[in-house]
Amino acid sequence: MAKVVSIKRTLWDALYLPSIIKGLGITLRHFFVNTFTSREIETLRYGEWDLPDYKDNPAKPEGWRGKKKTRDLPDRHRGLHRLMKRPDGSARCTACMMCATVCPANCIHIEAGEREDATSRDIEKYPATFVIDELVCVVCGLCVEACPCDALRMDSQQMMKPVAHRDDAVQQKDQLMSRGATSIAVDGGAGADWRNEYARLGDARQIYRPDRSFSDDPIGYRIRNTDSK
Amino acid sequence: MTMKAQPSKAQPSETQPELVEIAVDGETFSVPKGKNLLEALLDVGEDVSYFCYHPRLSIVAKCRQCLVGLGDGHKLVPACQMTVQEGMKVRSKTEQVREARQAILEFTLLNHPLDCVICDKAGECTLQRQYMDWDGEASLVNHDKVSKPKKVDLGPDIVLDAERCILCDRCVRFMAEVAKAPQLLFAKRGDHTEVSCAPGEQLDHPYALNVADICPVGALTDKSFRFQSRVWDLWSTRTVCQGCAAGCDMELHHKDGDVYRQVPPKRWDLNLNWMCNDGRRTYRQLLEKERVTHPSLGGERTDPDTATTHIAEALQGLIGAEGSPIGVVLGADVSNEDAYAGARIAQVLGARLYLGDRPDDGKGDDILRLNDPNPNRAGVRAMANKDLLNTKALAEALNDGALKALLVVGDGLDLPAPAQRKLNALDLVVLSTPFSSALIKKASVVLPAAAWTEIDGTCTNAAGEVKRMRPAFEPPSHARPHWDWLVRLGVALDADLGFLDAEGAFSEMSANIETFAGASWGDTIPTQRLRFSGRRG
Amino acid sequence: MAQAVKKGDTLPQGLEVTRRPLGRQRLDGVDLPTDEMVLNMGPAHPATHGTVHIKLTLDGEKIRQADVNVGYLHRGFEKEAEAHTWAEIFPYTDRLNYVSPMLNNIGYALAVEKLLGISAPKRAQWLCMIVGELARLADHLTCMAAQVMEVGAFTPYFYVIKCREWIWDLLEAISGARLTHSYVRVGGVAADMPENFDKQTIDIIDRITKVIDEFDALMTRNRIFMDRMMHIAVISGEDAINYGWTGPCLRGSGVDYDIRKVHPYLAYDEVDFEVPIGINGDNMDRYLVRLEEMRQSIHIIHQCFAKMPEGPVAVDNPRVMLPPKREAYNSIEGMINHFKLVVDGIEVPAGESYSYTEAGNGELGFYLVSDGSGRPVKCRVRPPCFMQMTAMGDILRDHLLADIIPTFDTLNMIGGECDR
Amino acid sequence: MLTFIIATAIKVVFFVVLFGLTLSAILTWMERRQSAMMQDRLGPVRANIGKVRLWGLLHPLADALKLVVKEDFRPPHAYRALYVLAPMLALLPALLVFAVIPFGPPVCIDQLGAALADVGGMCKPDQLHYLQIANLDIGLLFVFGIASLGVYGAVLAGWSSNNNYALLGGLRAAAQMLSYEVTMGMAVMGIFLVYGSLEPMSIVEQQSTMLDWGIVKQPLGFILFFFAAIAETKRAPFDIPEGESEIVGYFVEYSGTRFMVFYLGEFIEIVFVGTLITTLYLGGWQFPGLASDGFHSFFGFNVNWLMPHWAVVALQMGAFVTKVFIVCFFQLAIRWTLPRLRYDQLMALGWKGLLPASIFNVVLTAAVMLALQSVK
Repeated sequence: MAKVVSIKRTLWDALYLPSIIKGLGITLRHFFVNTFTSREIETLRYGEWDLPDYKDNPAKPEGWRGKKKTRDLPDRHRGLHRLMKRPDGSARCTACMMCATVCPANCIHIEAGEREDATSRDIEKYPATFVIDELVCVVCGLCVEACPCDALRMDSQQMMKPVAHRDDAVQQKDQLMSRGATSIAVDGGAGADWRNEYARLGDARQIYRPDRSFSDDPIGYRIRNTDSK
Repeated sequence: MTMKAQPSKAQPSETQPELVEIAVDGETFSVPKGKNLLEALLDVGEDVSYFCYHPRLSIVAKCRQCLVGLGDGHKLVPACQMTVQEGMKVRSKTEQVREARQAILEFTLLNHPLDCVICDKAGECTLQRQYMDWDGEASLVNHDKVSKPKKVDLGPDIVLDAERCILCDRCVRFMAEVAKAPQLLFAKRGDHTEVSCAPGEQLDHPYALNVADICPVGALTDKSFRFQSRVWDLWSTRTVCQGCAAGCDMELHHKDGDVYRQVPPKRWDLNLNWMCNDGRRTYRQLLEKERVTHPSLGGERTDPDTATTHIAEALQGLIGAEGSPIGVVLGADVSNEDAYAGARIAQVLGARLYLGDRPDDGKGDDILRLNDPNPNRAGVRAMANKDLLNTKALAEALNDGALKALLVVGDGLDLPAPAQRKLNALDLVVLSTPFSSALIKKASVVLPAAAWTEIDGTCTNAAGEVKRMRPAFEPPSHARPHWDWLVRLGVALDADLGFLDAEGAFSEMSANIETFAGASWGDTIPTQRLRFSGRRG
Repeated sequence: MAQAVKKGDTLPQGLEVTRRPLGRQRLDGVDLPTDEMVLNMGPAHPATHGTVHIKLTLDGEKIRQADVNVGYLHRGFEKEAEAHTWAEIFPYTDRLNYVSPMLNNIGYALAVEKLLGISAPKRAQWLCMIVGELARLADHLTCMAAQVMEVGAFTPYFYVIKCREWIWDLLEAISGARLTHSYVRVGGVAADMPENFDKQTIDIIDRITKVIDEFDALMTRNRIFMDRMMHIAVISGEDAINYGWTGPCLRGSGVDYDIRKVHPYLAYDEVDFEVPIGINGDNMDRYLVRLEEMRQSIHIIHQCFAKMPEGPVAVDNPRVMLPPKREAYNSIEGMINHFKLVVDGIEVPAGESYSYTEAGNGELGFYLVSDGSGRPVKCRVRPPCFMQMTAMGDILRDHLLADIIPTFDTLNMIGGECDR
Repeated sequence: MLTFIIATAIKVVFFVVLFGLTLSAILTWMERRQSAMMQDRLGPVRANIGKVRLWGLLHPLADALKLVVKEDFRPPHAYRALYVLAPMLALLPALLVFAVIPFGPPVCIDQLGAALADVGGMCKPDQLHYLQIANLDIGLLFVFGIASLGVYGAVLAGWSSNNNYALLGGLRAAAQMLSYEVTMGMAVMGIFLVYGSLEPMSIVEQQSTMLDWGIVKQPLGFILFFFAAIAETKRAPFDIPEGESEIVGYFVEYSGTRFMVFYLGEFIEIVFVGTLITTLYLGGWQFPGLASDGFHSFFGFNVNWLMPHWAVVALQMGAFVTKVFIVCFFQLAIRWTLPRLRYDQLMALGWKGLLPASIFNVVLTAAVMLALQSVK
């Protein structure tokens, strides 16, 4: 059922002044409300909330007004990539190339290496280089979805900072790992009883909110990652 | 010698086999009598899963994946063990069969490690493929996986991951039946069974790398390919092996201008589906030898036009001179088109033609490999059957001082050291080659040529089959095919060779040279990405 | 079926159809003889958002001819899609109509689902409706903000752009990115809505309602605005249909055609909403249609939250949807499944399909051809605003230079979508 | 004579440089900050020297610095002489018209400290100074004469840039300013009739109570004058010569310092319109109820607050500045509220709307004046 929305110009409209006064009323109301209370100003300090002067005095730097001072990033926010770590501190990544394969922008470059000292229970393959060009990245998150090892995540809650040179936007493995936290999802699976294990941990996962993960929470996030920030 | 039109696929046998009628899920098909039921089902387009069956190997029915129902019987039987008989009623699409195959797969996956992330077979793994086709469900079993040795060094080329092995027996049968060197066997029992080398042996047979190909999972993998690249990142080009005169069909797997491996095509009918270890390593020469990338004149880098003009000017006085002082050497590693262009240039120059080849290396065997390491000896020979002089004649001519200028096409010339020294006395030595070699120091002009991975053309194997080579990637810098250089040289000499591309050269050649009459240029098989090239595994 | 309002039809509210013919003379009286001037507007003109080039032949300020050249933002989406799996194309669809990426996501996902012969679970469909209507709100808000800004009223622009920010906050909360969401998947959505999403959304759409009312009061009855918008760039319903117009622009010409009504997809047949139409087919009607559509969208979102069922948000089909991460981490079956879907893509059966949805600007169509491999053989987009741009030169003839930009805005050309 | 020159020079510095230019510089900040407040934004707040930010008040400084050091690009096919001349032509008239604006009451330098009943009577004529650069008795004619020169700046800028967009802008500017000058003149005619003088000081002195203000006596004339004046300054809703979303404007090719001159000229015109409206319609420097010796009545209450002469002068100058500021504020508020008219609508409004209305206003005023005189 259609609803006709057209209007006609009336004599009252043709007088100019009524609508001008009405319009001035609305804009001036905003002006005075914002001048005296700044209630409706929602300017955010994009990219500035980790600057030193802001960190020192988050309450009210001079000249800054507005309701919200920082932007609360949602849990699912896709930020800078990070590489998760094993309990021994090495990268969880096994250079399986799933992220590089699925990446529509081809911004991930991995070269695999072989760990010569690997014992039979270790994973022999590791990324000798793991490079993400954050300028090329389109932040679609498909790489995180494609990672079968919980190695790559975008939940760092950090945004890409502006860089002076393109090279500075290319994140090397150590930079990516510096944001990483220890993930204790078991390499190669938790064992035969993983379903029961998972069910048993269900409650625990409720209590300890899982680390901000866009994808389905894997087993093993029993403790909140504290060494990530 | 007669040239056969390529490719010679499964040739129709002399006598038509007797046909019998079988019914597959109610539909009737005529199949040759006595044929393996699994093969017959595959031939009629039935989707049957299998791991252990291989048409070149004996039947063991170990994997039980090809179960079908027969007649009215409740019990399912492995199709690979049955031969077709008149009136056979096969059930292949029933729920019972599907469930059975799914159950077998669940069982097969029971002890399979979570290794896809690091397994070189992932992406072309039969187990992965069958799981997606036939199963797709989660496992119902809670059971700890059996632990077996990982990263077992079986020999110079092969590494074993025993956990991934699904005990299909293909590798053991291959070594025993094809290689006739039973270096592999099964050790231990039950679910602890694992493939192992025979005591005191290691897997070092010249055909051992085939076990990595026929392994349906990633248990046996190629050491040189280990962790180098994921399979689906590679691009595949169908071309011809240049390792020996056998000229096996093969796929070149490459990425960003680098070859990662060479494997036989996934076709049972082409070179028996095998390739020798040496053949698989042919690409190493691209990595090991130094490439010539720019034309050079007296050791100085120059541009292509200057180089060809210089050659033409230097040759001008010698054309048609007494006793034909110009020699053209056709390396036995160049393509037919290159050789034809060389022969045409020799005609223009009135030059003598020599064949530059390497001696037999004695590595031949009774499977595929031949003694002759020159990949296109037959093709080059066909250019000038009677007038073609051999390397020995060339050495003699050099010793006699009969030659004043020499044009060497290709990297195939293996000149003895004394004759090489004689090259210094020549007015002009032109070398068109992809690789740097000892000869390059003697050459006054060096023309960079495209390597065999970069050219479009044909070559002729020892059996006389004309096979098509296809380019995998662009040649580096100024490198270009030999025939291209020779056409340019022809232009500089005011001579029209009559073609401007490889296909043109081929049609000229098949029109002018009797032995190539009727040979076909071959199908266009584009280079394709393995990721989207169909169902692999 | 859609029917254009005709001249002389009686309509509610005492309105009459007063449509004037296409390309009528805007300036009455005798014109002095003048030379024509060629003016190249764009492709880098500050007011043509989206690079478009309009070659104008001007007689004074009067437009004798306007040739619209599009294609400056051609990125090869359709060709690029052929090199990616079906799932990898979602980030590319985000960049079609970059003002309402969710609607593109939904349109593409529905197209692939149509080809696959599956449909997403109920809850996913309702979620898609919620995020889709939020995206439609964002689209219309942006379009209307631009309209009033281009006629010189800058302040209302900020009021409605602030609303769009709120919507993007919501969409970020549910998808993880403000603009390039990539949220919808073939066979469902990437994740269920986060906690409190419903409360936040209802709170925000209520605030948006207030802002829309304020915007309405500020602009609609303003004499200057009415003069600038009414009887400008008039197109009749018949002409609009012949040009292939869809969406708010077609409805502004009095054609009652909304794909959500005439060919309901998702669960649009289970919600109650009205389709606003205009009468005159001028800029003002297109503006008013969008204004009313926003209110209808808000109405739809309220209903969605009330009616949305519980349940999964993605199909339980291992050949379409990635397994849960816990299975990929812990079981070989899950890992194989995960691997094959990522590497080989969804093996969509060979065939072709055309699927169409109501996007911000009209009918967003995806014509997909599959050969059974993991990627499309052809992925053709029917961009709604492209059809509208084809008519722009004609409906602008004999208008003034200053009418170009407001018309351009009501037609709402989005470069990413139009040029693909 | 020398005293006169020195006094004039001091007045120029105070009224034009310190008042006119400074207020217009502040207006560039105010326009952005006020619009930001109207639009729920923060506006410019970042310019700072060290930690001093002053709510962004340093932005005009930063702006000026930026524009001065920016490359002064001249299009290769521009007509050089006129291209250079145009910005000056745009700025100069705007500055000149400040000459006849009375910024305060006549000041008696001798008696600054005294509380005086009648300055005029007791002050020696050579000690009486007008807070006005030139006390012309045809002051308003001078204003209109000079202000109409401003159109040359826009037209020449548009033409000499050799750019189609600029040309369109110049044409629009010429047509618009010519059209609205007529309305403006006709609207002021009412003021002439009411106050019987062309001398600004005289007009202001006659508006001693709020009931005598021009806005009370000439409400229609005020509205007409206000809108015509906005049109003269080429600001929204009459910013058609600029029309940033259509043609960008007659100064599209200008950059750097030359652009800054156009930019400054626009804001000086706002100040000028503010002073003119204040002078003509809002009682100029008159503080409601303030006589020359203090308050005798304060908003209806009878009081007797006597003040020294300097305090009276300061209060009255303060009143003037405040009034100018308020007018400027409204000009900015209108600019950020209304959409832009179209060229033909602007012409229609000017010739078919405002001009007849202003003629009607003149006739009406004359009739009322006649009637009042005959009553007397």
